[in-house]
Amino acid sequence: MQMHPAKRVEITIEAVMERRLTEALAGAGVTGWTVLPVMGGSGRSGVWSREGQVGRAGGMVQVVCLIRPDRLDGLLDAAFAVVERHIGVVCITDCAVLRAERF
Amino acid sequence: MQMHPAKRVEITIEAVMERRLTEALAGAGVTGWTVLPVMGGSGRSGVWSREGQVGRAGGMVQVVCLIRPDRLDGLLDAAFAVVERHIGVVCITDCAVLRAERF
Amino acid sequence: MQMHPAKRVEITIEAVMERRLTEALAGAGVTGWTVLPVMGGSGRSGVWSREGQVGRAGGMVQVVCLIRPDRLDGLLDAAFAVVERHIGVVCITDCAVLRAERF
Amino acid sequence: MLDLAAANLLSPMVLCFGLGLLAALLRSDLTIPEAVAKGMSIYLLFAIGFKGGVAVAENGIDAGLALAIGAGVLLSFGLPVIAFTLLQRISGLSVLDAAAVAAHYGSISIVTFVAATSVTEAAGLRPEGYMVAVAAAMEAPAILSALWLVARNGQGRAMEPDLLREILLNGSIVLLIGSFVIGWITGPQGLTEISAFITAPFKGVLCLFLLDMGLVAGRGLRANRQGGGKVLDRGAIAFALIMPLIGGGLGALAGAGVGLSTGGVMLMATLGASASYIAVPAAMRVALPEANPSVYLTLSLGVTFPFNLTIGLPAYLWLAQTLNGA
Amino acid sequence: MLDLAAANLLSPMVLCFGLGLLAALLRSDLTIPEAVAKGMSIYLLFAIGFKGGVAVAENGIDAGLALAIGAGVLLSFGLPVIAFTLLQRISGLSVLDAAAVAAHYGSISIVTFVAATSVTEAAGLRPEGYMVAVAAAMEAPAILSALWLVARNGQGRAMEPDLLREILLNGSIVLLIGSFVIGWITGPQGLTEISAFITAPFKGVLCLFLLDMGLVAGRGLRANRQGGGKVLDRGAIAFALIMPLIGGGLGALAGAGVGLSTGGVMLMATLGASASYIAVPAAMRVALPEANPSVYLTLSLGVTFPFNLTIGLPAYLWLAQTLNGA
Amino acid sequence: MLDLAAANLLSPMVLCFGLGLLAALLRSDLTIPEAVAKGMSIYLLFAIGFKGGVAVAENGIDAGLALAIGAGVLLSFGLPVIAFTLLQRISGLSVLDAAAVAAHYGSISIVTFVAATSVTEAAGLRPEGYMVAVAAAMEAPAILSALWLVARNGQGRAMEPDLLREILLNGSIVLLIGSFVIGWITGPQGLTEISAFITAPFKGVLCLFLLDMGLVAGRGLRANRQGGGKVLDRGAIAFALIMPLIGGGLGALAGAGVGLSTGGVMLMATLGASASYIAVPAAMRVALPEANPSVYLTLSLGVTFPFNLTIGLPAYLWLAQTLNGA
Ligand SMILES: Nc1ncnc2c1ncn2[C@@H]1O[C@H](COP(=O)(O)O)[C@@H](O)[C@H]1O
Ligand SMILES: Nc1ncnc2c1ncn2[C@@H]1O[C@H](COP(=O)(O)O)[C@@H](O)[C@H]1O
Ligand SMILES: Nc1ncnc2c1ncn2[C@@H]1O[C@H](COP(=O)(O)O)[C@@H](O)[C@H]1O
Ligand code: NA
Ligand code: NA
Ligand code: NA
Repeated sequence: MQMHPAKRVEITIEAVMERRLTEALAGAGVTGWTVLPVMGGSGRSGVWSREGQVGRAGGMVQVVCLIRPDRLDGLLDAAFAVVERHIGVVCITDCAVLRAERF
Repeated sequence: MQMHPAKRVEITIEAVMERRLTEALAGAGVTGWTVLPVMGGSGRSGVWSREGQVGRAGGMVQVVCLIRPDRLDGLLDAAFAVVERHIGVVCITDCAVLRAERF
Repeated sequence: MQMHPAKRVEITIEAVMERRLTEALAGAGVTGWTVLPVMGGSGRSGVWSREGQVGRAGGMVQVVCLIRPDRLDGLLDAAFAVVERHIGVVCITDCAVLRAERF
Repeated sequence: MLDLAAANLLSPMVLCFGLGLLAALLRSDLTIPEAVAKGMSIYLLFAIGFKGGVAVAENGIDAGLALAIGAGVLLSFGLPVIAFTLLQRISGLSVLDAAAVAAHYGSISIVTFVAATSVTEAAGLRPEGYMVAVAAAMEAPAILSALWLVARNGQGRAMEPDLLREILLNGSIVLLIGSFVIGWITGPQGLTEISAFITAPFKGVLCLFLLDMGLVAGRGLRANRQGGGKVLDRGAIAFALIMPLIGGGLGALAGAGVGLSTGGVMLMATLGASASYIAVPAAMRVALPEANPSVYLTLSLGVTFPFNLTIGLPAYLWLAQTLNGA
Repeated sequence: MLDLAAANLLSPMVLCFGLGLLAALLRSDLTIPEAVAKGMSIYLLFAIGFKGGVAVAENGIDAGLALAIGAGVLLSFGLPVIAFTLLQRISGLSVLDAAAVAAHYGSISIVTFVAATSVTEAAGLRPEGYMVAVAAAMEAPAILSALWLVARNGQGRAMEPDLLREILLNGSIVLLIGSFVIGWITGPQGLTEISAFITAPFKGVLCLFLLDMGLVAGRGLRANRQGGGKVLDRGAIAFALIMPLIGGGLGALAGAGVGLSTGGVMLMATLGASASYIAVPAAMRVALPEANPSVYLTLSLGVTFPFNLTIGLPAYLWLAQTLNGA
Repeated sequence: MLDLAAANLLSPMVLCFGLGLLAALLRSDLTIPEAVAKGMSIYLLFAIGFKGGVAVAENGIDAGLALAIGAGVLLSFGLPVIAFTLLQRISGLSVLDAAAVAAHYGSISIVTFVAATSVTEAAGLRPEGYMVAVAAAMEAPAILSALWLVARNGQGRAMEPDLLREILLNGSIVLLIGSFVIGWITGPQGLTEISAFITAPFKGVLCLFLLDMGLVAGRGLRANRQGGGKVLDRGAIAFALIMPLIGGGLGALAGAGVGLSTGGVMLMATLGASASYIAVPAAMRVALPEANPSVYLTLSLGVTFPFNLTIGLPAYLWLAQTLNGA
């Protein structure tokens, strides 16, 4: 099966920032992403969990983008502008995708 | 700790297709997978979110399979037959696993 | 944008073991992780799904840790001690992160 | 009829739907959690099925049941053909999209049915209890009909055998028929036991549920508008306003034809007029994945559902009263 | 007794369970969202605990409470030993699996208890309000007993200190005891304030909850069948039908022995007869991860729960009436 | 007043909150699913808004509404300035943290308001129905006030235009105002239709909701303690006990000043005294992400909310009765 190199960018961010992030992505020409729910986590700002919703207004989400390698920088610049002042993490992995015409 | 090379295949697909996909995987001899819920996303067919459940009957899910590298092709063939006509994306990453006897 | 090499460790484990796992991680000096909900899956112990909650008391979760490469072994040792007797899988991927000071 | 319509427009039910619609169009972050919405719909289906069964236990069963189911099934098979033909004439939809839309209009919307029950009760009517069985029977045939339309237009493919089982045993059909049978078996005594749960709070739950429907419909309309509005041409929108009147009219005639009471005729009209927005979309995603969900969901949920809820229901009631000379 | 059994089989409660079972076995996609099911179980625990507390506030407390709790704890410690011995004789289960199953049967199923309350009330009995405290007290001892059985059979390991706290403070125990105490403190006046919430809709919620139990049990049975059915031998299934009768008999004797009313004896029998399917499985996953969950869940939820709900409850009621000469 | 306080402390509402708190502090795994908690809060908002609207429909509207809203908005703008000044004096919080906390205390907690309604009703008072509109109007101004405080202290930044829309149209404001308007339109007749849903079970739902609040507050306190307890100094905690009295006092004066009834004054005091824990935290995460959420959530939810629920509410009732000479 024909595979195409791509990048998988996983951005863990507060739920209140989700719309702002995806709007920034769209603004940078990124049109594909998937949002996963997050149940809890831990980081420099402490431990939290969705059920004891204190510490993260409305919890966090994970936004996953698969993207052509040459478009990575644009995506990261756009994402970083939103994430910068906020808590959360960004993780980039090399991957391969099927159906390259979609990315 | 002893690590073994493997592949991580992440298939984002409509929830109505989940059973069909996992049955195809099982048919191809793949016995291990994990299904993650998806809250929303964007792609060529537009933006959707689980709460405004219009646009994706019942939403989407992510099926993650860890598999021995030599079994990847069988998995992709089986998955592709199901995914082909449907919306969604497939992402393959190199990874390492503990406890290789499980894969 | 400046990226830093890191490891992404994804541990799929029974929900009843989540607290034990994260306590072990914290004990090993790992302070950052994200917990994702899992809807269902399949493995050597059979197929299960969150809605037909038979077979997995309370279901499973996925704990994702991003970590500096040199700290991977400590993390895996700590995680393995908890996971060992239990069902579940551990998957390690090379990745890159922004804002290295967080890891 | 204008009185009816005005009273309906100012009922808590319709106002709640309107609130949801408005909130979504204003981009408020008001949302009802998916699990809660699903819980409410389970409650509504269970309650309406159970009460239908109890009504049958009380009044006994007659040939009307079989006739009404027969008429409903025929409607469900037939309406998609009318819908498809109409769409081919007045809209620019492709064959696949038109067939998918047609499937929705042949099938039924159970929430519209529930709202209609509530309207008949407010009007002092007592529709036949077995109308919930008719509703369940009308869900699936339209899907087969639409697939046949696709095949006839040269784009068919083998229908997956599993899909038919999935459609016939989809959750809402099973719950509706199951609770209908339970209500029938336990009868008025069973109702006494649980009526504080299924009767008293019913209308309030329906209001909250319609609030959610409004939110969902509003978000759908907004997404559609953002998409440049090009997905739907005027013809398609006209269809979504005309087709319920056709379906409602044929439903009313069928209901009167098989001798239903005025309440029953009104419900039959509603079944004919309403368009599915849960069962059929799911089936379409499996059977006709290339058909565009925005098209059929916007028409069914964004146009026809609000139309039926606000203007349609009083119109069907008036029609039923007129036909039955009541 | 046959009348009782027949009436019970045709109650909305049992029929709803049956509907769930059937839907799952037919592979319908009917599901109740996890959050809704958990919400309903919180509601049921809260309501039953609160009402138990109010009953104690009304009738005062006597030596019966301490005696009943003592008897319950003894049962919970003792039943696993009987269960384990029986399993070793009639089934091919390994030591670990047998011990894990034994833990379930020494502990209790709170839903079975709730259903039993509903049966006692229908029979016009007024069981002691403190039976909910007895139920809470019986959840945990069986787990310790089972771990001791494992240790005695040479497969023991140190019990994690945290596990004991987790078991004793698990959500359902805390909620049951907590609402019991709140009901006790606020008494009948507190009940007046919230009875429209916890009394009137109770039975209806129980019906929907049992629908979900049926779905879950049915899916478990199906998964088990798919797995080749080899997981469970006939001996194990026979155990799941015999053990509730043993536990129910001993429970009834213990209840009568400590002087409970007929309703109380019936509930005590139910506690003895029922098998845990939430608290104990979770504890087993932590303490005995090698034990196979399919085994204990299928027996407890797939066999014993339906048995108790349909045949067991009327039998225990009859037993209680016979023992108490009522 | 001591009687009032004692009765309040032993109400099911407060005891349920206490149970949740205790369960969380004991690290029980008792949790209420997020979706269910959100569902309950939607129910409470809908019910209270609707009933407020019906009350206005019954009693007509007068200048009081505009005056009360005006007074509320002024309070919401003004209280953050007092809170900020106080915090700067008695606590070691940074400017950003102090401003974020101040925003919470200028705004309101709708659950405290709901609990207060329940207390006024128990006291036989009938507060003005439009107090729910006042509550909604008081949510947002405090946020602007706090952002202005930040700017004045040299740490300001441009306020995102979208944020204002988000705040003004946040789900709870829209639902509260929306259901208020619906209740107003449909009036007593609408209430009759759905009162079995929104009136009868109201208090029971509030109890379960407060159980969840207790759980959440308790977990927050525990997390705070684990974090070494260093996040909050004594001054900050003293603030969280003094500020509600200041806000409550000013609220009561404002309420009496604009001529509200005793019940209305009590509710106005509660609005002044209570601190937001949903809308404002969300806005702060967007506008002042560097402010520490543990600080404002612990103070608002962990200290002020329990204080108001237990001691504050009876105190504000007493104050209202004293001021209005009732
Ligand atoms: N090293 C990490 N690995 C995975 N997730 C992390 C990590 N650090 C932070 N997170 C996630 O990001 C959230 C905020 O982290 P922080 O900004 O460090 O407080 C945490 O609650 C986690 O969900
Ligand atoms: N580039 C991408 N990265 C991540 N997820 C994607 C991407 N493209 C599509 N998806 C997911 O797949 C769904 C369907 O995409 P599509 O088939 O392009 O409409 C979207 O709603 C997303 O959840
Ligand atoms: N190869 C795999 N790929 C992804 N997830 C797996 C795999 N094997 C097991 N799992 C997950 O781990 C759970 C327990 O697996 P097991 O221990 O094999 O029974 C499964 O239910 C899956 O959620
Ligand atoms: Na129709
Ligand atoms: Na037992
Ligand atoms: Na305030």
